[in-house]
Amino acid sequence: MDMGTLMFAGALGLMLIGTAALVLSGHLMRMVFGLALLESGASLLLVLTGYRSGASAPIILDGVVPASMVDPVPQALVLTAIVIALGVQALALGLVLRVHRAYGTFEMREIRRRMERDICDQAGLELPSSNEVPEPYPGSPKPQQGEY
Amino acid sequence: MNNLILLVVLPLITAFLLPVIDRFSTLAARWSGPLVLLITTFIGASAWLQLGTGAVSLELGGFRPPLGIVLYVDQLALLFAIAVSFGTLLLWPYGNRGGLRQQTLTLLLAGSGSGLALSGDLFNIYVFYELVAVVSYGLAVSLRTPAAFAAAIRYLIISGFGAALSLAGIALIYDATGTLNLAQLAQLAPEKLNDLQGLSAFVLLLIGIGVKAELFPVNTWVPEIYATAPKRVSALLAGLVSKLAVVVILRLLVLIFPQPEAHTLLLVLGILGVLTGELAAWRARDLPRVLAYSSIGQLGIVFIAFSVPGEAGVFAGLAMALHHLLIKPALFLLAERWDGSLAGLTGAAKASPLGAALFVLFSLSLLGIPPLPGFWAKLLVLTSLAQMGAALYYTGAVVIMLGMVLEANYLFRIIARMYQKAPSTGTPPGHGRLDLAISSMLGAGLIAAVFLLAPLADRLQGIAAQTVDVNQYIEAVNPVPTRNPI
Amino acid sequence: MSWQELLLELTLMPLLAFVIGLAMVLMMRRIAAQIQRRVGPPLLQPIYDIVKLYSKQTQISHGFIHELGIMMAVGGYIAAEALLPVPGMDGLADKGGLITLIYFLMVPTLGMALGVGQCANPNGSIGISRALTAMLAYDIPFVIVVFGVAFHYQTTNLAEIAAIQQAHGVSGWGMMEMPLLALAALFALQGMMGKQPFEVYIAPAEIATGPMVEMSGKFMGGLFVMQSFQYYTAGVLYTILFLGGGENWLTFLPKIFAVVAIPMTIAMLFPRFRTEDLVRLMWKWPVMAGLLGLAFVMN
Amino acid sequence: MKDIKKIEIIQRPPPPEPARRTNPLARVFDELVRFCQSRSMFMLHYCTGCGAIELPPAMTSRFDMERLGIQPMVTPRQADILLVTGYVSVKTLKRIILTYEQMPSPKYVIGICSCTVNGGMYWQSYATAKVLKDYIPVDVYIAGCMPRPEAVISGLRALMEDIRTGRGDAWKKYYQNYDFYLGNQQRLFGEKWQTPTDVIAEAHHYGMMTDQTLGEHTDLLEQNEVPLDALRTRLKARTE
Amino acid sequence: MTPLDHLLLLSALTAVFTLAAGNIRSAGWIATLLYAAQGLALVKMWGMGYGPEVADSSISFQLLGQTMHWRFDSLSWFFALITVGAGFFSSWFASGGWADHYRAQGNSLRLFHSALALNVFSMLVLLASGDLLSLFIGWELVSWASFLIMGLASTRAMGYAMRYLTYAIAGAMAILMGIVMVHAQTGSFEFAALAAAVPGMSNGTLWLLLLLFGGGFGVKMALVPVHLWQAKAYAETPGPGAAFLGAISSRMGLFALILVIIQLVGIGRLVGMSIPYTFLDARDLLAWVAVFTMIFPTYIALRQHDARRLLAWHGVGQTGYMLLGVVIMDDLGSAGGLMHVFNYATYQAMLFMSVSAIMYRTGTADLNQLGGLVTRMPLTFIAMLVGIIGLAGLPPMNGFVSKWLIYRSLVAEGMPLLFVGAVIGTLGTILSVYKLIHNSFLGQLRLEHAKVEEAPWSMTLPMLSLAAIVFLTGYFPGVVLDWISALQASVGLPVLAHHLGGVHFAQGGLDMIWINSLLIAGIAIGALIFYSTGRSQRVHQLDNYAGGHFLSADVRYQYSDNFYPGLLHLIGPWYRKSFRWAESALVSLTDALSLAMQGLYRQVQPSIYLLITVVIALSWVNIR
Repeated sequence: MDMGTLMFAGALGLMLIGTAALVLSGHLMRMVFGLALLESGASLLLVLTGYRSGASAPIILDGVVPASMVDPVPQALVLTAIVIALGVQALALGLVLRVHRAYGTFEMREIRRRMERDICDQAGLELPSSNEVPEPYPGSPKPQQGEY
Repeated sequence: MNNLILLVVLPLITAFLLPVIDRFSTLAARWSGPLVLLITTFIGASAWLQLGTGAVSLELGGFRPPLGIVLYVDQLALLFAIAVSFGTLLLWPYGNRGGLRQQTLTLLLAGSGSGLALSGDLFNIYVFYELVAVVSYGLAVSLRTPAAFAAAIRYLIISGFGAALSLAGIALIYDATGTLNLAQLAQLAPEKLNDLQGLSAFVLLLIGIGVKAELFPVNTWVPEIYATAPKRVSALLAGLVSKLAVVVILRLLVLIFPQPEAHTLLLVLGILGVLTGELAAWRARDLPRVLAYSSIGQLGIVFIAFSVPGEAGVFAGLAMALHHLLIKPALFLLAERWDGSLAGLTGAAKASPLGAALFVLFSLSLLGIPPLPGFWAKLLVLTSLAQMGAALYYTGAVVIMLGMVLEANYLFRIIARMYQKAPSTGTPPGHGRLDLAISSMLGAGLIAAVFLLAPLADRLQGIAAQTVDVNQYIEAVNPVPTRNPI
Repeated sequence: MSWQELLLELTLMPLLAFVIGLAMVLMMRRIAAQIQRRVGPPLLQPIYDIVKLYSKQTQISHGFIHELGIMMAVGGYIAAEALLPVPGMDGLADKGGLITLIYFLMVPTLGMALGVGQCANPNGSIGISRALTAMLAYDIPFVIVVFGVAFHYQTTNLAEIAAIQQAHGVSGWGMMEMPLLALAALFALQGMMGKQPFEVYIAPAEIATGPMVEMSGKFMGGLFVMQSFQYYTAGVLYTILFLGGGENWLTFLPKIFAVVAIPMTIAMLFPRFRTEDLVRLMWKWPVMAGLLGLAFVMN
Repeated sequence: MKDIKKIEIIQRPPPPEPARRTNPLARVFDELVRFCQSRSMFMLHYCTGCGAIELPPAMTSRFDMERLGIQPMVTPRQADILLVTGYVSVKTLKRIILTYEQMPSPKYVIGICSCTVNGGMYWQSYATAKVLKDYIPVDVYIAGCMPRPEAVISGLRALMEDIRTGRGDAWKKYYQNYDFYLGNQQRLFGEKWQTPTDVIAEAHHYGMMTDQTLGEHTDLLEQNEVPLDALRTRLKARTE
Repeated sequence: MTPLDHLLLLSALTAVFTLAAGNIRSAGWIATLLYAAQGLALVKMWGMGYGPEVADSSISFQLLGQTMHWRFDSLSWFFALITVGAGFFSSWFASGGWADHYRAQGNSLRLFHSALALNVFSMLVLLASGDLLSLFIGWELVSWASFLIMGLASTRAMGYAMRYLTYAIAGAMAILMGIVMVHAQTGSFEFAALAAAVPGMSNGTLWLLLLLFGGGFGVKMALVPVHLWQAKAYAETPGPGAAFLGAISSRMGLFALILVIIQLVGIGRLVGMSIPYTFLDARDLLAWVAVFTMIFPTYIALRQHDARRLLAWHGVGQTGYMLLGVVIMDDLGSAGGLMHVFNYATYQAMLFMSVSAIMYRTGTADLNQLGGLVTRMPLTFIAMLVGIIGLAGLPPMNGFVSKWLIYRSLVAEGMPLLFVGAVIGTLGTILSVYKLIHNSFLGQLRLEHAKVEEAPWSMTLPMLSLAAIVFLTGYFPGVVLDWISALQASVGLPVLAHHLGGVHFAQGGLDMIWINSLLIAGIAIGALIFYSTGRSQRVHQLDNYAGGHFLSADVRYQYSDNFYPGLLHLIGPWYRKSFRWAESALVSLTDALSLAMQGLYRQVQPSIYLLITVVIALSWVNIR
């Protein structure tokens, strides 16, 4: 197993771990961390696409082009991606903070529930329940006995 | 023509300068945003007139493609760029609603949105897409309620997940082709991306970008955000942002991934989107969520349309998308004061007759009632689906129709309520003057479209033809023949 | 046919029908009396009754519709007689055939129903409700029969139906060719004539003769007249459909009297059916017989 | 059975000669009508008391009324003769009067059993009307307790004869002497007594008004009259 | 400007006028005049009623490579005549006293009049459609115009209108699907293209088209599985609106059905399409649908105690006769079915008008709370009497002629079960129309209705004019049969040989002039006999034999509720409400699905779907 494959596997592994954190955890902070891992993994994957086994860094010194060099473009790209990811993570942490301040919990289930209740309260509605049957049309009178 | 870069740059710069301007003059800060948007709209419009039916590519910084950053300007891109400028102008937070932050974010949205529409490069698309995403998180929390924050973080998680996946998809593409320039990709795609890797990349990109495009099933954020964000923001997200994502998907589909599997995937997800969206809307109990679910359904129709390969599908899908672009913001603006429970809307027509009438008009067009434009768009979708003849496409058509039946039921349930006699407990509120004015404007546009149907249809067909013309794209960009960088 | 002849026929046909109908009423009462071991009414009793009723001093009317109902009841039958061909006289049989006649016969029913309604007597209304239900019951087997006959002879013209049967002698009679239909028709006939066991709509002790409860004097007289027309019509119609019509009056009269005599004889042997039992019975056996007969006719 | 037809008809004095009509045909016609009326009598047997038990034998195969043209009818509208069979309680009398007034003229009343003649064995009773003819005009009484079917048939034949000869006109008395009958009725039933049939209007209608028709009792009726319903036919007929 | 342009322009003008000035006092009268003008414009196209003329409209649209155009032929002309006539009489009825009454109840007259005008206009547009696309546009316009007029009266009415809307949209979708399929097959929306493509289509395709078009048009006609919406929606429509809708609205479905299925697909093809594993074919299917449409709604009508609902349910039932007649497709039957369209329009409008006249005066249409009105509203009574005789299909009214034609052709074609089914329907009709007239006009007059007066002339005159039409076209059916034979020729059906009084038919024809004269003479003789003897004396209604009981005015003794107890005791359990159950089951299913979908969108873990989708999609593309 050469280095490239290993790193490729590592990138995928990072993504998998991140995904697992995102999906399996109900904790908001863990989800944000999972997201960070995921993005790192994706960035690594992108960088790896430029990787050539045994190649040198793409630095052209004195006009001498190395015989084999890694693709410089993904490296340039990944810088941007990392910056963006950083920004998103910062924003995410900020939001998490806000949410925790408001609801006092990191649990997704609880947050979801509280949010739904807030939305319903604001609209002046009861929480949704399967007991409630909507009228198929407004003012539809209940059919009486014998009426067809 | 070259000043089209201003469409992207000007709003971005202004956005960053806004706090500075605000230091000197609050008034100037308040009006500089609309002014910039007006200018960009004007620039876009003049470019539209200049462009005709051609297509050009703008190279930034003097680098030639494929390495240089390229703005590709054809009718489709320009149309949506103008729509972004004009749309944000219409939905600008006038009257200093939400303060400076809102204005900044809106300007950022305008800039990044234009960039998204105009980009001719996959990575730029990614960048602008992330920018749009970040801006929309910011906009979504502008009410700063706990629920808004909670919804936004949920939105962020799912969107970030999608973005990371699309980044992985980009990596796969780059791995296969060694380039991210769309034109070059279009050249290389038939030989290099017509395999499992290419399709996997498409799946990752589709799902990733689909988050913004309200693609099923990565749209669970939609009802939450639209219920907690201000309706102006919902209008922006549902009207503009989703369409930009749709355009990106369309570009990818047309240029890089013409495989039947890609189309099938889109079709299946579109069908499921229509089904779930319309069905969920049937039981929704407040207007914002009705509109949110309905928006999911409508975008499902757009995806179904795009799943038809060739010009017909693009034509139909574009018509649907543009129609939705026109209607949804207007409906959301009407929902600004009507955001309570549906039961609270009883007698609303008395309080705001014009608003109610506009609501009826938009609902009718949304349903596709002839001779309103919505009908023709839907007719195009259906005929193109029927032309395909395959069972799955027929299923799509049937599902669209079922969706219409459901939609008719729930929309007119609301309308019936509005026109009932008001309860004694108090009438629902009327509309803000500005919301009403903008909605009326859009409504007038809709009605004008009825009378200009034939020229509009011809133009749109031209756009569709241009969009599917891959060679024109390649020629316009004219990238340097591919060269193995290693 | 000249118009004088036609006019003569049109005058004669209802008159004959009336006279024969009176005889049939008498026969009915005599048969009933014989079965009950009584003497029965004298020969001219039907005429006595009608004259007496028309000569009553008090003629109680509940309004114009009450009167109109009687006019329709009598007039409808008078008109219907012109559509029933009898030996030597076809009348207007070719202007409207069997189907028209069936509908014509509903006009008196409707007229009477209207008149009774105007009386505002609940007993009368109950009677009409039952009578209409009974009509629904017996008309279904009857229309099956009508369809079968019309289809079999490929015409709805009653005169032609009779002529086709006569052309083949007794074996050509409808009764021979379509025995099941003839049986079903007999059932329906019993109901149409409102005889026991199908006379719950009159039910004297319960609803005081139902539709007739407010009919006095000439109103009742009109109904007596109508009744004689009704018996005549039923007899002639059945004879035309199944018994070869009338070659001449000598054979025709026995046939129609025989037809009417059968329900009378049956009538006195049975108690009364309730409305729902009546409907159930009519929709079961005669309909089955009729459909079976129809199946034979159709193939 | 043949014997029954030979029952002797009770001889009664000859009827007064009716006033001669100028048209001989009309007289023949009147005769015919009267004959038909006498040969076709629909009877309403109001089974007030025990006498009713004798009617079924009179109708069925043993005596067979139908051979005389007599048929039972169940509504007063169709009936010509009213059979009051037995004692008449006050409550029943109200119905009898109502029924009688609803019968179309010419109409005849037969009182069967002694009770209708003078109260019979109930003459001491507080609840029976003793003499039927005080309340409605009676054509024929058939006395007995109870009279046998032969007697009933015989009474009916007597009535037939009366009708045929034109003597059976007791019904006219009711119109002509309405005040008298009404007075008796009011005495029994109270001042509020009222039937739905407008006898006075009918008397007008048939031209049978005499000075005996109206009187203090009819005045009383008019005073106490409750408008029965909104249809104004009653008042209209009276003012004609 | 072609004559058709004049007609459409006038109709549009009516709509515009009522929208602009519908609130002024004389708006109804002016609108009535405008409808009369539309009638004149139709008369200008008289040639179509008697021959194969066709009038094109100068309006046409080019869109998406398709041309939409409008034109009139004999078929359209016949239906347009009924439409404009119904509009005229309804508007007349709605002009005088009714309008004041309606306004006084707090309703908008402008809305009503403009809804009516829009209905007429949209129907004319539909009738003029020259290709499938314009047909669909017209179809939708009609649906929405009907929705408007149905829902404008009350919340309750809106509820039923919503139900209609759901059905109508579903039907429209079926039609759209059919049109789209035709387009996929032929690449065109032209009628001619469809007609040309039909011979080449496989039976399967044609079945699909038949079901789609038939189902879609059937919704408007309220054919049996989809009949539930109509009666209640029509019943709650304001009086003249109900008269209009009842007269013509659901006949648009028949028009479209004739146009597409009969004219374009053709009978030969229909008979050739057999239903697998049975001995039935497509025509039999349509005929049986028609027969069930006659029977079920008619017997549902029998149980109604609201006069409007009773009539409206009959409206559903009578549609079955029209469809049955048309799908027999011989000369007699199709003429009968088409004539029934005309006849039915005349008397149904009149019946609805008379019921709304009753409502106008008494404030109720509940048959258990009326009675004895004949002495108070004799003219209205006459209208209703003529109407029910027509509806029941008895001579001498025109309803008899059309039913006779249908029965006669069933006999001639040898279709016994259909015949019996049709008769069962007719008998049910007789039963329930008698209940209608008995419970409202006959019987005991209630104390509170003692002072009721006859409806004003603005209401009685239109009714009586319609009554005259019903009677005269019954007397001289040839007048209508002329138009119908032109129609038959233009649609491609066998043409009926007829004369002024009826039809020539070798095996037993019909001559209504003789029949009616005979009936009238008979009744005249009856009257002569009746009036030759003693003068009758009018007694009031309480002078009535009730077993010796004293009746009094404050006691209700009218026999009205559960009018046919014996029958219903027997057949009552047969009313299983199956369709209703199916409908509510569908709603429940939708509800459950909707709930499930909302649950889907309420997922706690936002990214799980994304993961699942990616995994599934990736595995799917990789497996392929």
